[in-house]
Amino acid sequence: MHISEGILSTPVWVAGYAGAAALAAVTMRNMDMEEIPKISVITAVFFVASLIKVPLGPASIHLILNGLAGIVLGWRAFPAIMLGIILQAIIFGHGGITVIGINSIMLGGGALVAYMVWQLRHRFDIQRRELIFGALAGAVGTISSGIVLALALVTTGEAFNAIAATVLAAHIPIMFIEAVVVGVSAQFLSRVKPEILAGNTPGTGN
Amino acid sequence: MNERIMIDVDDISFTYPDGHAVLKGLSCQIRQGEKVALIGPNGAGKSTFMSHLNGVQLATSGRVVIDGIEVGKTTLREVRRKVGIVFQDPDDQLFCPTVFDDVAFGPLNLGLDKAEIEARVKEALHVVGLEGFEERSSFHLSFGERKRLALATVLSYQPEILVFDEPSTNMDPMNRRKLINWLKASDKTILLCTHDLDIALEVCERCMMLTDGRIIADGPSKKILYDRQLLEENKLELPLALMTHELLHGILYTEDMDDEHRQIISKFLHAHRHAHGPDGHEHVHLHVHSHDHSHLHEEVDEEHFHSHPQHQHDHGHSHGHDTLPHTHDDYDHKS
Amino acid sequence: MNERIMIDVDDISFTYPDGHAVLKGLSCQIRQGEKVALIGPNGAGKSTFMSHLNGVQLATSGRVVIDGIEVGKTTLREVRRKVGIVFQDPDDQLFCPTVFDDVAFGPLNLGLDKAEIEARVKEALHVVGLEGFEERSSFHLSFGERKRLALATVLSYQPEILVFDEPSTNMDPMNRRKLINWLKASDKTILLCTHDLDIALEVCERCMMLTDGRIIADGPSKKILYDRQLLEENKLELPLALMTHELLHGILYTEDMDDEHRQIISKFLHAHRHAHGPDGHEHVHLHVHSHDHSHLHEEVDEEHFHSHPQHQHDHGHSHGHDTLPHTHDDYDHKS
Amino acid sequence: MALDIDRYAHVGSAINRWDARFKLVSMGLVIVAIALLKTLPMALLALALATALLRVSNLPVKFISHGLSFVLIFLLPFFIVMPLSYPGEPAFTVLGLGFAWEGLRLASLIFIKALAIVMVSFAIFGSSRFDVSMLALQHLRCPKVVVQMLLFTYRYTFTFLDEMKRMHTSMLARGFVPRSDLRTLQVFGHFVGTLLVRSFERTERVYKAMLSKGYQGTLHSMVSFQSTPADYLKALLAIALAGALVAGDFSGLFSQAEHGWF
Repeated sequence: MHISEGILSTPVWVAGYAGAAALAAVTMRNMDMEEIPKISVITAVFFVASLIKVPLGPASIHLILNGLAGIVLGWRAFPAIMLGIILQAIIFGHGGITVIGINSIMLGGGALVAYMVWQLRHRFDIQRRELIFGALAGAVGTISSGIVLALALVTTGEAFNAIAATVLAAHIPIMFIEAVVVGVSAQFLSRVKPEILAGNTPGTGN
Repeated sequence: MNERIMIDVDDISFTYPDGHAVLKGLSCQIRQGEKVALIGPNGAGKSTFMSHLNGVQLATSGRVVIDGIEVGKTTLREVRRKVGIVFQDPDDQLFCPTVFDDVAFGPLNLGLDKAEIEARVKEALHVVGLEGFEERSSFHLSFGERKRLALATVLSYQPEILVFDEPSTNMDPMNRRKLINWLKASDKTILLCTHDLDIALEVCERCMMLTDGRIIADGPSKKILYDRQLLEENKLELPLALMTHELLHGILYTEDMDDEHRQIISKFLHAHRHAHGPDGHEHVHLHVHSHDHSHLHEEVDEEHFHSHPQHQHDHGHSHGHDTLPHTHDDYDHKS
Repeated sequence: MNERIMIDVDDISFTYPDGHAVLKGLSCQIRQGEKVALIGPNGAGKSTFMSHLNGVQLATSGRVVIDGIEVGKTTLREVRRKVGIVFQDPDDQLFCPTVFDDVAFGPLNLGLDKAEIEARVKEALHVVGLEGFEERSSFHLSFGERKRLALATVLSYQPEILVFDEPSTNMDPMNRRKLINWLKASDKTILLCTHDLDIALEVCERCMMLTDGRIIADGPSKKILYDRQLLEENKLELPLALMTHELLHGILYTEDMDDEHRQIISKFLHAHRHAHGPDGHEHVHLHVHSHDHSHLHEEVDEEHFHSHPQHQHDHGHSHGHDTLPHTHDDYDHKS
Repeated sequence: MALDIDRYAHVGSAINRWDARFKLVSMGLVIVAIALLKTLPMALLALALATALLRVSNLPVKFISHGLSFVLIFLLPFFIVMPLSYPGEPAFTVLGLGFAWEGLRLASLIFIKALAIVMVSFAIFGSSRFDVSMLALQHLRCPKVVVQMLLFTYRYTFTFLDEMKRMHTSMLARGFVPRSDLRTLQVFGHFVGTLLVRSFERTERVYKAMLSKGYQGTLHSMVSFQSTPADYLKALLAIALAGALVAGDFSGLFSQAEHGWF
């Protein structure tokens, strides 16, 4: 899910760039040498995984997985997703050059929210904690992105209200799909390779 | 030899949309119970050919018939049920949380009932010697174990035809030996795509050479794999077993030795090849020791020291290209 | 033998923070120009040991000295300049946008000037036969090409010590042969970690066996690699070259043959091992043909048919474990 | 899926020979100019310019049209929703919904602008090797860390795409058919998890290999840029065109949307 080129008004996409730059600066703080290749390589996986198509009735949709990025990369999910969006704009012409900022906020912001939800799991001592909170993170990541997208459209002009509503509605089935996939992945990772998950101890970033 | 034709490939070609042709009129037939090695240099089209056998790729022209069923969009389910492919890298085939789930993946896709699935998983794990590993995660297994597990995930599917892509790659010698024993003992129809010509020589009676999208030679392994000229033209190397044998001949003629002795030794090395050559005795050594090696996890025993006798080859001390006894060539160079 | 000690490992141990011990008091010395094979079962600690040689991992106790420099946090730059590691999977080592950039990566990190870097890149690509590939992306190369490129990225760094992790894995026989020729001709200090015992036998005069975090055997390759008991205890298999030789002996005693002839043949096979055994002649065959094989891209020539003479082994037709001539055991079982 | 945007970067053209730094800056301004447009005639003019640019770049038509098809798919819904939901007085009604010409105009405007921008970005990035474009960005003060990460990510995308394809093939080979059901989602969940674990293990090996070759946190490159008068000239021309587009748009010659943009 992303906003295409040409839709948003100039103030909105410019503000998107400003906001994304600020978020990137904050989330990339204290990045050490070791993280550079590691984040890049994991970003490549998310980029590739987002090409997976899941059948949805007669059509099929691509996975978003920004919630999972939050779970795995913590705050670093934001720069990672921004990299993915830049690459997507350059390689496919998906999204577009002017909307890199707003698309990063939309998906990367969703990932940050998902990470915060994921971190809440430490307060609960329940069975299948990773599955449940992974699913919540997946759902929250998707729906937050949908809300940012709708807001960007609405602020662009009232002519886009109907589109915004449609887009938001379309995020609901996607939210369920993401919840299941991300929840299952989170549970799988916690079993097989727990060190890959961000913030395994409460309160730490990545 | 059983007359039921399990794999019937009739003049298939495959060209990518960008115009790159990989298969260029390839034909072959494999009968039930045959064990066939498919050799050829990198980039010859071996992987593409394999993907045609179960319809993961569909031929641009020509047809592939698996046990009487023509491979096509409507027959994919049936065909994939019959053909099991064990890929080179086990990690490409293991993506479930537990060993049990990985082995049950195929049977689940077949829609079998729970009891049947459990029975099949149990059996497949037994064959590869991984009983008791059900609840483990494949990520925590050693490479050799993962390689065996990958085989189990295909066996549980109970295909009649097994296709292997480089089964011995990265295996330590002990696991390689176990695999060879299992392959030799299996009664399935087996196609073995490999660079490991020694495994081809040991397991398969028949060998096909694929080069540049075509089968350019097809015949008894001990013919094809001893044909130095053919192998070298196709960037392959003589099997080690044979190289050693040749070497002895080379030495025979450089050592300081009287002629009578030389003759005796030469005769021995020579006789030895012909005793197991195309005169009827050829399968004796292949089968005599393979009675109960159906389990990969068996300890390696003395058996493997008997496995090479029919592979020896004699052409004197010359290292030229024209030393093969072409007089009884019963295979055809199609190139 | 040169007396300069390039690798001096003194009783190192390595334990992960979680308590898992991988190296448990490992010691060895390697002299300049030596070619040493490091063999051992999967999980024995080979990779961890390799990472200690250039300080990618630092020992929990004990010390590693590379050409007189003790490996430690302050000497990492110097040490890494001396030790080049060629890892198993080329995709782990090729991370730059173009072939040129990958090969220039090491020299660039050394802060060399532009002309020098270009010269080194050119030379390294020439050695592996990839001239003209400079502007290509590594991910568009074939596996064999990538494997050679990975070697070039280390060569351009001009380390004095080369460490290889499974260099022949996944290579087709032709590329494997080219690699062997190159390794044999190289005058660098080489440590070869491999499961491919035939390559170990052919390239390295000396062989160390690593098991469970310790070196349990260290000596001439033809001793270690012919020690069936040692190999089997460590889940390895006799090299194929040797197996074939043994087999001939087996046949010698099953064939219908008069005793005199048998004796002559047996003597030949036996003599043949001893002529190249530890009595002084041992290196003749290794070096005589390796004068100009410094380029991996050379066509394979007849030379490889001469490469096995010193590897033959004679211990009669018995398949037991006690047939090795332990009388001149000049290596030590440390286990 | 073809991921290498620079696979025709070797095709010689005036765009290809243009110093990537100048190309990025001046073409970036052209993109911004197009994004600012609010009138249909100027947007059409921009589209014509973009088409001309692609002709000059000599990139194969098939390569470009494949890339553009994505834009088309994403923007088609706008042609239906916008006219039917445009606020204000509809021109007529269809199936009980008001149809506004203004909405159709707005949808067309969006579509044309998007197409033009994507075409220009194809001309920029399709005509230089990817790493050269990225290093040009670095010369233009884009943070080094970001450029380095983009290069690594791009490179490993190909490795993982291959890995994913092989895994997918092995799933199909064992009879897996994706459906709209829970099991399919579970399988994909495990699939993605496996990809992540494998990549995580790979990151460790990659980092080790980098350290072994003396990596200290920066990626050095030997690519150097040299500008010629022609580079300046091309840049000036591009900036002039961008200025002309914006000026024409603001001149008030053409009508603007009432409710679309401020």
